[in-house]
Amino acid sequence: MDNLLWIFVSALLVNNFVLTYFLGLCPFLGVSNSLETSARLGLATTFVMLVTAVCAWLLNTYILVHAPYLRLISFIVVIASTVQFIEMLIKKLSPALFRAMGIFLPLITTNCAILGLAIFATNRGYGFWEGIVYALGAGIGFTLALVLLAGLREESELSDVPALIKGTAMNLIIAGILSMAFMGFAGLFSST
Amino acid sequence: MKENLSREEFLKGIWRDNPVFAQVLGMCPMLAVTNSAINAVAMGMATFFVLVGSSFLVSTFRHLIPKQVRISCFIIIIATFVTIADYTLLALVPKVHKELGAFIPLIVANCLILGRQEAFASRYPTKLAVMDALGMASGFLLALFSLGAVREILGDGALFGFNLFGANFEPWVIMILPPGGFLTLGVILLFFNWFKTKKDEFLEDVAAAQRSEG
Amino acid sequence: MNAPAATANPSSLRLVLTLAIAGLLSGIAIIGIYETTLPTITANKARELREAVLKVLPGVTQMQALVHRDGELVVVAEPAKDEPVIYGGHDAQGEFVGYAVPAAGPGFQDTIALLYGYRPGDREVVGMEILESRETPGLGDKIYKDADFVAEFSALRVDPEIVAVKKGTKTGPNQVDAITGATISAKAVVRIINEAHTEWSERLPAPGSEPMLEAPDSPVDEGAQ
Amino acid sequence: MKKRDPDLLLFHAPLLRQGMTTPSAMRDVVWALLPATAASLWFFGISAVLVLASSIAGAVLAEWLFANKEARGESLRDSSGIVTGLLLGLTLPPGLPLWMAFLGGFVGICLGKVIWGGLGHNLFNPALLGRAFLQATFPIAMTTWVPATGDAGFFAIYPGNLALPFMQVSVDAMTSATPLGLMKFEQVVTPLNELAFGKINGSLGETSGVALLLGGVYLWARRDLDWRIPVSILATVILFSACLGLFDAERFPTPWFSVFSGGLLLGAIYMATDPVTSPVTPRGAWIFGIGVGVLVMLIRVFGGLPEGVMYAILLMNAATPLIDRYTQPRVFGRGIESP
Repeated sequence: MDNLLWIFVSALLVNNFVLTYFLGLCPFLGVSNSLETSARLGLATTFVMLVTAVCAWLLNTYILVHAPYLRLISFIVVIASTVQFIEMLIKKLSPALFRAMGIFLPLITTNCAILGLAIFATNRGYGFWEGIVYALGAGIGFTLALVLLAGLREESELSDVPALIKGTAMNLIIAGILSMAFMGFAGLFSST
Repeated sequence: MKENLSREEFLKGIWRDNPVFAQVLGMCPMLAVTNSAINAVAMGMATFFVLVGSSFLVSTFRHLIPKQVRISCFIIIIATFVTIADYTLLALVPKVHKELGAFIPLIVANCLILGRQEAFASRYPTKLAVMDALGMASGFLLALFSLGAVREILGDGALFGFNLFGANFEPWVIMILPPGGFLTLGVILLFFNWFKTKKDEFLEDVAAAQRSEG
Repeated sequence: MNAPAATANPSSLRLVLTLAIAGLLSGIAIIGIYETTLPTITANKARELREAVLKVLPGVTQMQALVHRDGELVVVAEPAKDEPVIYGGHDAQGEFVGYAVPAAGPGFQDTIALLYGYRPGDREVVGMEILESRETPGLGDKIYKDADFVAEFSALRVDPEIVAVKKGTKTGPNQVDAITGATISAKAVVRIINEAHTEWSERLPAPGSEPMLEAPDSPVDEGAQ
Repeated sequence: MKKRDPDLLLFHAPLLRQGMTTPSAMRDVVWALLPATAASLWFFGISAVLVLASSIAGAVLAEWLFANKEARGESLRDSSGIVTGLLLGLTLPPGLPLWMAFLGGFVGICLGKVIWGGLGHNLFNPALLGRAFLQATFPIAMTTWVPATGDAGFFAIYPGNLALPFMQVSVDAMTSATPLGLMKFEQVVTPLNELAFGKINGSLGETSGVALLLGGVYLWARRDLDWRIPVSILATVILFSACLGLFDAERFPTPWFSVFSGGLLLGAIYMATDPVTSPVTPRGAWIFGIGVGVLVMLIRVFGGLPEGVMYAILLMNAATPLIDRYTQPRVFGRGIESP
């Protein structure tokens, strides 16, 4: 229905998960205080998003048509077990990658952006490829927002930010500014 | 003594340990729907129901749940309550449900709820756990309401849909857009910080005065 | 602190059993609420759809769902999942009036979903209702809040195609006055209708041979489902 | 407190050559903006004076209210509040209600400077933040372009200017589209000489390309600006338009149209070059400029808005810490892959 380019750009920039849906803020406010951490967390999240999109499509096509009421529970179970499985897999295959990504994987389970992706893709009735592209856009958009915010935040911590604002209030205001700047992307590729 | 304790558990959630203002918890899926007071309150009520319900169950059955699978059990309980809230809202107030849309199922991912189960409900007797949940949920509802009210008043010139400033008011559209959510919460936190600093200063002054007298 | 009372090493049987019981109870609760609310939810949805169809097709009092199968338009009670469906609207006497076509596409901010009424005899769009949109408050949301703009779609020729023009420069019966400051949103609505029209026009039967009303309403009975 | 090695500090901008002070650099910018300001007075009359004065007043008031007691005199004297207010004013539509211009200046300083701890620490251009806030807050007023007063004379005030605080404009303004709007929505091309010399619809400062260029040359001669940034922005825009022109000359704007229309020159010369919010290394400056150019064209040609200079610069401001970090000559030295 919608073309793939638009789905991608829309999830990446126009309707960025962090900056317009407020999803996945917990990692931004709580976890990522450095650029490198944010980039890694973002990549790990993107990866899990891709896997989740495939799982959600499978669930939607084969199981949830018969039992729509199990949607939420089955999504949560699938996400939690996927993360667990990926964790084991990475640990076995590439200990280096595990060290780099490992500690973030459990955190991703509670990241609302993942569950949000599964639910949004379902509500929009995306098919297999649409779901994959949507997940890719959302994941990269999440990473982009997180990395930009982390860069700004690192820099702001070095300047004389007034004590009252320092901390969460400052981070939220930076996010607000970035969200304002992203408004410029509205309508991108919607008419092609 | 017991009475005081449970009142204490209730009150701390509303102001001192307010989940949003003091602990900055559980707002990620919620900010998106605070663009009007009615949406914010609906979301707050749904969260209220889920938090109080699951705290009650978790605390009642806390001796039966083995430690190793406690998180999974909590999530199953929470998800059940969320599904119930979702279908109830869809049946009773379809208009509000349409506005909140995909954000109701996301209550599951609210770290506040899981956090209360792990930190409180699974350790304390039912009565205290319910008081704690009631307090936290009310504090959360209050926070969502104040956000929603500020955003609707400035962004639409209205509160709960009632026009406040007459037809000629120029609405501040940004307030109902995503950046307005971030900025409003940022500014509210700023005031909360400011208030706390003032209060601490005041207490210190009082303490200093007492010391010098004593 | 009251630590959870579970013993240090419960058997794995106990772990599995706990989870199974929790799952079972949760399943029962969920199915319970689902079964209880389902009739209300279905009724709400049906009423909403019906209201929208009646709005975009003036004069219509009865409707039926139509899908395109094996080269012809057939009446169905329950369309299959993912199957595109349109609605045939009939007046109180059961005479065919027009189609209500749901369509969606990218707008300025996000997907816009709408329903439009189409009378194949006149080749005209006779009504339009936005079902879902997240367009900018104050600007893009005029596509449904601005009565003048919505009224543009009450007698609009679809040939050769609908065109949005700058406000005040409308000359032909196939033209729509766009919204000042929200050109993209207005054009998106037009484009969505054009695309849906192209897609459906070849599937529709010749005017006059539309599917008959299969289950006429018992004497006009508003609201009852 | 400060965690890093002092040698690595790159945020004590504005980085100035010896012998220069912040007030003198700021004064240079005001001088450089004189031709453009004069042009705006010529085309839009007394309304231009009022809008500019309101936004400057808003900016200076915020600066004064929130400055530390010790720094209060200083921050006013370095006239950066005036520069912010003037730049903001030049990006506003001439018929904008004055209270909105005032609010824009106020918010611009608050979001752009106060919360970061004052001049030299901010990561976003304050004037553009003020404008972005206004654009998001009052989208209708900010896209209502009144035509140049012309025959009505210098003292004719646009009715929109006089709206009461917090109230809407009650009269229907005579509106018209900017050249970019005409291009995007109606495929009407404005002739180049009108773009270059003025009397086109648009914000106060963007009406005359030549006046803006004059100021730019002055700033360059005084060495107040990093020439790499405007040059790379303009070159990118020209190349991008030329490439698009190869595909479909009818549909896409010509390179010169792209350069002289909208706020590109104003943004490229006066805002993107703000030393505090742009990268410090030469290589960083090139990347920054190319980024702005690409984003501007992306938003103008493929986006929903007719103009994207403001968003492009703000977005690249946001990326500046990253650019700085990865264009440092091997200090952090771990060759982390750029995300």
